[in-house]
Amino acid sequence: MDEASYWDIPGMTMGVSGVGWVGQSLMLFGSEEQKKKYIPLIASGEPDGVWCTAYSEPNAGSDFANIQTRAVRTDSEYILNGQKIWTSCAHRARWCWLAARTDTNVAKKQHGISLLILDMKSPGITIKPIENFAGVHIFNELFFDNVKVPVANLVGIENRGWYHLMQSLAFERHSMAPQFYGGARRIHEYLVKYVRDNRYKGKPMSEDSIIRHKLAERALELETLKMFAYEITWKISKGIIPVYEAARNKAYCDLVMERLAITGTEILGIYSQVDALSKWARLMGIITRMYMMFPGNSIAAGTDEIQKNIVGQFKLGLPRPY
Amino acid sequence: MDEASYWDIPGMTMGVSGVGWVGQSLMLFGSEEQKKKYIPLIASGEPDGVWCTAYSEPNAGSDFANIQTRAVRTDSEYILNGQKIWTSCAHRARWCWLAARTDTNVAKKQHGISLLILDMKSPGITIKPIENFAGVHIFNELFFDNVKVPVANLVGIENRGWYHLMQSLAFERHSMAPQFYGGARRIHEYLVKYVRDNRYKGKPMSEDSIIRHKLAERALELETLKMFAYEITWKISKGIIPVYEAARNKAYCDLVMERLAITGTEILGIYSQVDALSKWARLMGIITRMYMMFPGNSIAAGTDEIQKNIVGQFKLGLPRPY
Amino acid sequence: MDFDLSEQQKMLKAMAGDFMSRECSKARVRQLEKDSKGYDPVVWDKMVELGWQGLILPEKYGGMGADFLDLVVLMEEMGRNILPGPFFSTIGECAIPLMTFGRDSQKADYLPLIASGKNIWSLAVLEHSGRFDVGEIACCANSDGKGYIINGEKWFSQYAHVADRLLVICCTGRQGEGITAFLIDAKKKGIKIENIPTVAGEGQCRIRFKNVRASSNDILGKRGQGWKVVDYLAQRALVLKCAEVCGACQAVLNMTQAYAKDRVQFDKPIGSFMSIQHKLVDMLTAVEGLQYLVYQAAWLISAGQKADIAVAMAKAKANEVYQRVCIDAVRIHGAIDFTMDHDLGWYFRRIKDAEFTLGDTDFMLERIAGGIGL
Amino acid sequence: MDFDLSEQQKMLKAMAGDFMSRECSKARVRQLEKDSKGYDPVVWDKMVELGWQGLILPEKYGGMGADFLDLVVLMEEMGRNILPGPFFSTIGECAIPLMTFGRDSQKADYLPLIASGKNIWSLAVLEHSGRFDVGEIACCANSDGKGYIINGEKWFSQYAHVADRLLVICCTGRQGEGITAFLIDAKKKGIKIENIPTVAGEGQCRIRFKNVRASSNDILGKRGQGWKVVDYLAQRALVLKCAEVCGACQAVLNMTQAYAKDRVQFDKPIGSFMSIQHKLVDMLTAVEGLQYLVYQAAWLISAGQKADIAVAMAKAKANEVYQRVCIDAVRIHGAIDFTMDHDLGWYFRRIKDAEFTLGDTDFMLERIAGGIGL
Repeated sequence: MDEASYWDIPGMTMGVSGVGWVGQSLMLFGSEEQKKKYIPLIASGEPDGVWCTAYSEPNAGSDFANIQTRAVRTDSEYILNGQKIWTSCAHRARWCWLAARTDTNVAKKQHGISLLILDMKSPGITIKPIENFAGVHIFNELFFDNVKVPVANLVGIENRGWYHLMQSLAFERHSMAPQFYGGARRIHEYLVKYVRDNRYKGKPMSEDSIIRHKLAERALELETLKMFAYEITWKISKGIIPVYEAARNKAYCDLVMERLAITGTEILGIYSQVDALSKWARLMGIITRMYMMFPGNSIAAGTDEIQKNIVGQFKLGLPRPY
Repeated sequence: MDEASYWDIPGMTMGVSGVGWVGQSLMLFGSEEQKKKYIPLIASGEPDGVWCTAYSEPNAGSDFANIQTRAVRTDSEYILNGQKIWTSCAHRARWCWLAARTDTNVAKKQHGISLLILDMKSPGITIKPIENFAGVHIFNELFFDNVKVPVANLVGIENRGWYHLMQSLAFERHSMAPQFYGGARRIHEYLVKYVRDNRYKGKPMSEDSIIRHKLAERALELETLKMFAYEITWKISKGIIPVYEAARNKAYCDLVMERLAITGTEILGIYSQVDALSKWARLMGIITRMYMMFPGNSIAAGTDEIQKNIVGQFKLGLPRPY
Repeated sequence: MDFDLSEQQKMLKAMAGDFMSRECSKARVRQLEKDSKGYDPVVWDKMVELGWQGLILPEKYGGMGADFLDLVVLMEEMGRNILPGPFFSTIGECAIPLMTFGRDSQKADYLPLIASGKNIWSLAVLEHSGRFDVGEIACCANSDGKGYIINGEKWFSQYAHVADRLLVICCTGRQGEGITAFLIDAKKKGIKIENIPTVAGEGQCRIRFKNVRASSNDILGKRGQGWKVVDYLAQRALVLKCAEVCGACQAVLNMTQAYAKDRVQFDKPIGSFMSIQHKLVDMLTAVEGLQYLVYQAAWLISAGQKADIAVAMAKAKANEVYQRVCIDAVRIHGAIDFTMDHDLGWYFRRIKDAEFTLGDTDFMLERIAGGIGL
Repeated sequence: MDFDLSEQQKMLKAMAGDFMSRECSKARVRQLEKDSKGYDPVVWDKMVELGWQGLILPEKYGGMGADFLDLVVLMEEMGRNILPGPFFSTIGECAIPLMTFGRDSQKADYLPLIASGKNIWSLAVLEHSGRFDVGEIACCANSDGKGYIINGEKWFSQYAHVADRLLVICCTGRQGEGITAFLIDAKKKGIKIENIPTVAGEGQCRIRFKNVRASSNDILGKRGQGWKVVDYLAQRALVLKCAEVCGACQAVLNMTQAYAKDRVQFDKPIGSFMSIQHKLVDMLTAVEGLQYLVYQAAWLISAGQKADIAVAMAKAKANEVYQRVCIDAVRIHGAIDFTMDHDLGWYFRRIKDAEFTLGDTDFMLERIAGGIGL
């Protein structure tokens, strides 16, 4: 993941669902048929192995258990109605990893949620693109109008989807630090090269001690992120189940990305606001794009507040703060 | 206040109770006798005009309404029992501005509190000094064992002390920004002089761009603090009652002091940890003392959290967050 | 210094707020971002009717003779609503130095056309490096006895593509030396202007000069004293830019505050979570601090006092606060903001343009350092 | 690199924790802060029984031949409990370079005395400026044919007042040049040692040398190569100092976490207020990050790999984290901490000593900048 992001393999940062968590989740709680059908496709890297993930809804963001999309079971299928939002890459995906409500008559809203595999070619799905404010299309709204999902596409146990989701989200979060680290390291290297190649006030920018220290601080943060990423990998390899580490890493990634994006724009100066696709864009527009994206990226997969609540409760043993 | 702190008039930062809020509060809700007796003493600057203020108790810090010190009324006096903590300057004060509980049978804990003037020469008062971790004695614990307070020393209305206290606290907070600003400005000027007078790597430290920028940033923060301080003064002079401004200023003061203290130690280097009274202390130990004191100072008169809650509720109209 | 606006300023502020919410909807701003002109001539003409282009110009040249502080109040409102267009470049960057350094004939020629909205101006100072520094000026004006011949490039000139006139900063000696300011007809032979696409689409341009002729009558101020002109205009234009940023920050704070009250998660408005509430309080403190620093700088300029350090402080603060407030606003909004359509994006996209206008934070900190005796 | 301790290291850690909580109560630390020696000879001797002074010394010199990583684990525990004394200066700053640069005769003379706890050492490198930089070395050792004569001053040498031997860094050429390391008997004629009172009372000293004689046998390593010795010892001593800081930070975090669970305000434990909880989470993230960077640097050194950048990163991080964690801890504790008696003060008072040991943050950032190709 680290290396793939460093080399910016297309789709790594967007369509990661399949490799990142669907495959791992299916291995853990998918049926034998599901494993046989989907895992080889994911591993192949074919278009038929591309997944999107649909959790968020307009009223279920951080308060994720509040999802309202309904899947009503008939004999052989679920009838799906409702709306999802912020679904990355839905316009490219063949399959969708979807959380829906299969029971409304429940004591706690965490109950009655199921995890379904949705064929994106099913009739009744409308995909509406959302452009972010840098003008880039990654996210989508999804509308379901009586979409049929075979019962065989239920993953795990009906109405117990919440617990499967928590595991799946953990896989998602575990993959985040190595991936961010790889991408950020490359951007950092570009910036180092940039300040060596560009001059200001008659000397290379790399001799300016303010710039030197900023880039040194960013390097230090990247190194810390690397250690966090490796720690999780190491723990998983030892059979230790990470509890709070992914949430910690997610919040730390946000910090690293914010600072790197800001330092990048400060180094590029006024060129940092030149359109990323313009012939005059510097460093291929990568800094401009990063700056426009980082605050939004930090919200994908849970806000900072949510991550810190997880760490506070599960690692520090503090009471729930909300 | 600004100028008095700048020139470090002895006692300004410790025994400010009298000038800072007792006088102003007495003018607003003291009896005629109280005004005649105490205000001239405060104005004179005599030792008999020195006040301390006793609000905090071991279980009533931020949750200030939780005070337990009891004042039971007899015909002509209150009998005082209980304990106060963090009382600045109690060992020097002639009078104490004290909050005590006069009624325990109340619906809300804000009710049943009264404001009393305590003669520090009364029998039954024990003062126990608290040394802070820089070894400086400013704070005290106070113990009351059947201390008698004449009923004439009640300030304002019995059991309605909470409302008087809120006003008094506002005066305290209003005086804070000008006072901190003055002191911090002087320290900043010392640091500017220090980096001009000291050399490192063969040139004056003042030519190091990292140091230049740090001191420029501190100057910018001080200027912002100055505007905040003047704004409150201006509002009061126009008859506008500040609502959230003092709380905002208090929180901002903390930030300014923290950064200035840190920058100061970074400039002094290893000398910043030399004992402030040692012959080798630089800048008269002022930076060392400031560094040892600032985190504790930031707690006096309400933690950052409390200040921000006040601003959030009274200025931004947000719901109470606790 | 007074901490309040005059009655007249309050009226101007209310009127401006009204006008902009009526004439300059976000849908319209969005169109303009993609528009080749980058501004709305109809709105521009309506502003003329309100007297805004001439607000601080002397009455004898068709202006209203108002105070610099009034213009600051107006810019703050423009920033609050985002009004794309050449107002800042025309008035802030060009009319102001014209008023001070222009000869009577220059003022008579140009100021009435500005006041009546007929002429748009653009300041051409930055070059390929994009850095605001006298040492970067390589665009040269060589004297050939009969006049000057200008050759070189200027970058990031705002609204040059729709400008009638340019204020061009050239060197008449070696690079960075003998700086002279020229008033040049933007349609002159040898001038080529191209749009530089930016994230906010604010009409930044590259201008190329190839053997463009100018006469000594076209010089603003004195030959070799051009950087004085730049320094003078920069101080005033920076205060106006800061006021614009200040308005923008207030708008961002207000919409985030409203959102935090409305948005419910875990059965509570998110504004009741302490960390969110405190973030909003930090935003408020930052924005109020910025506002006072901007007003202080404006007031010093208006009173004719030394203002360079106060201006540098206001700009350094504006750079920091604008970015911080926008980032935190996006975070508090959660994913909602993350679209072209949401208002927050308008403000976010303009951070870096404002930050690098007439000097970045390091430039300002250096100036402050000088000002405190370092 | 492994993210876990070996079984042996876990045992050492547990034993050290036990020992320190038994032998080194906070009341005792408080006495020692005011004690003229600044350490407890009884505890020092008990440490000898546990083999700590000789932990990483070779067995042939009376040591235990353990790995550098083991020493790192031990230092972390010492930092957690605060153990004032000359362990760091003796082992970290002096024994380590002796092991590497010492001739056999020097090792045979000095290492057994260190392992047995009989000799205390102090590094004398800083001078009046207090800056860790080769250019600051002005204390000179002039050769007169028969040997060397040392004149000059050294500042902030830890525990020099109780030391038997000094490792003195002198210049044998002009200031900052021809640096040579000497092993000097601390009781020698011409040496005057005074205590520098500090906020943590950690036995920092000023040493004055007046015509102190040394022979070429007293040189550690080669003449003129003394800064190599300093650089070598600095890398290792820095890792040990960072480990000590890391232990201290964990202790501060733990006591603050416990306090936030216990302390009730507004009828709730304060740890349930989101802003306090998140501050604690930030502290945790900072401390865990520090720990991994320290272990990485230790591991690289232990594996004989290039470690200078990793060490600089660990130290820069330690400086930042120690200060941040302590400040936030004080704030969360509220006024409670604000006393000489409270444990938090022990850690707070030591921040700046650690920060300026063998290079401040700017020094480390410069080294990192060099390491990333700037």
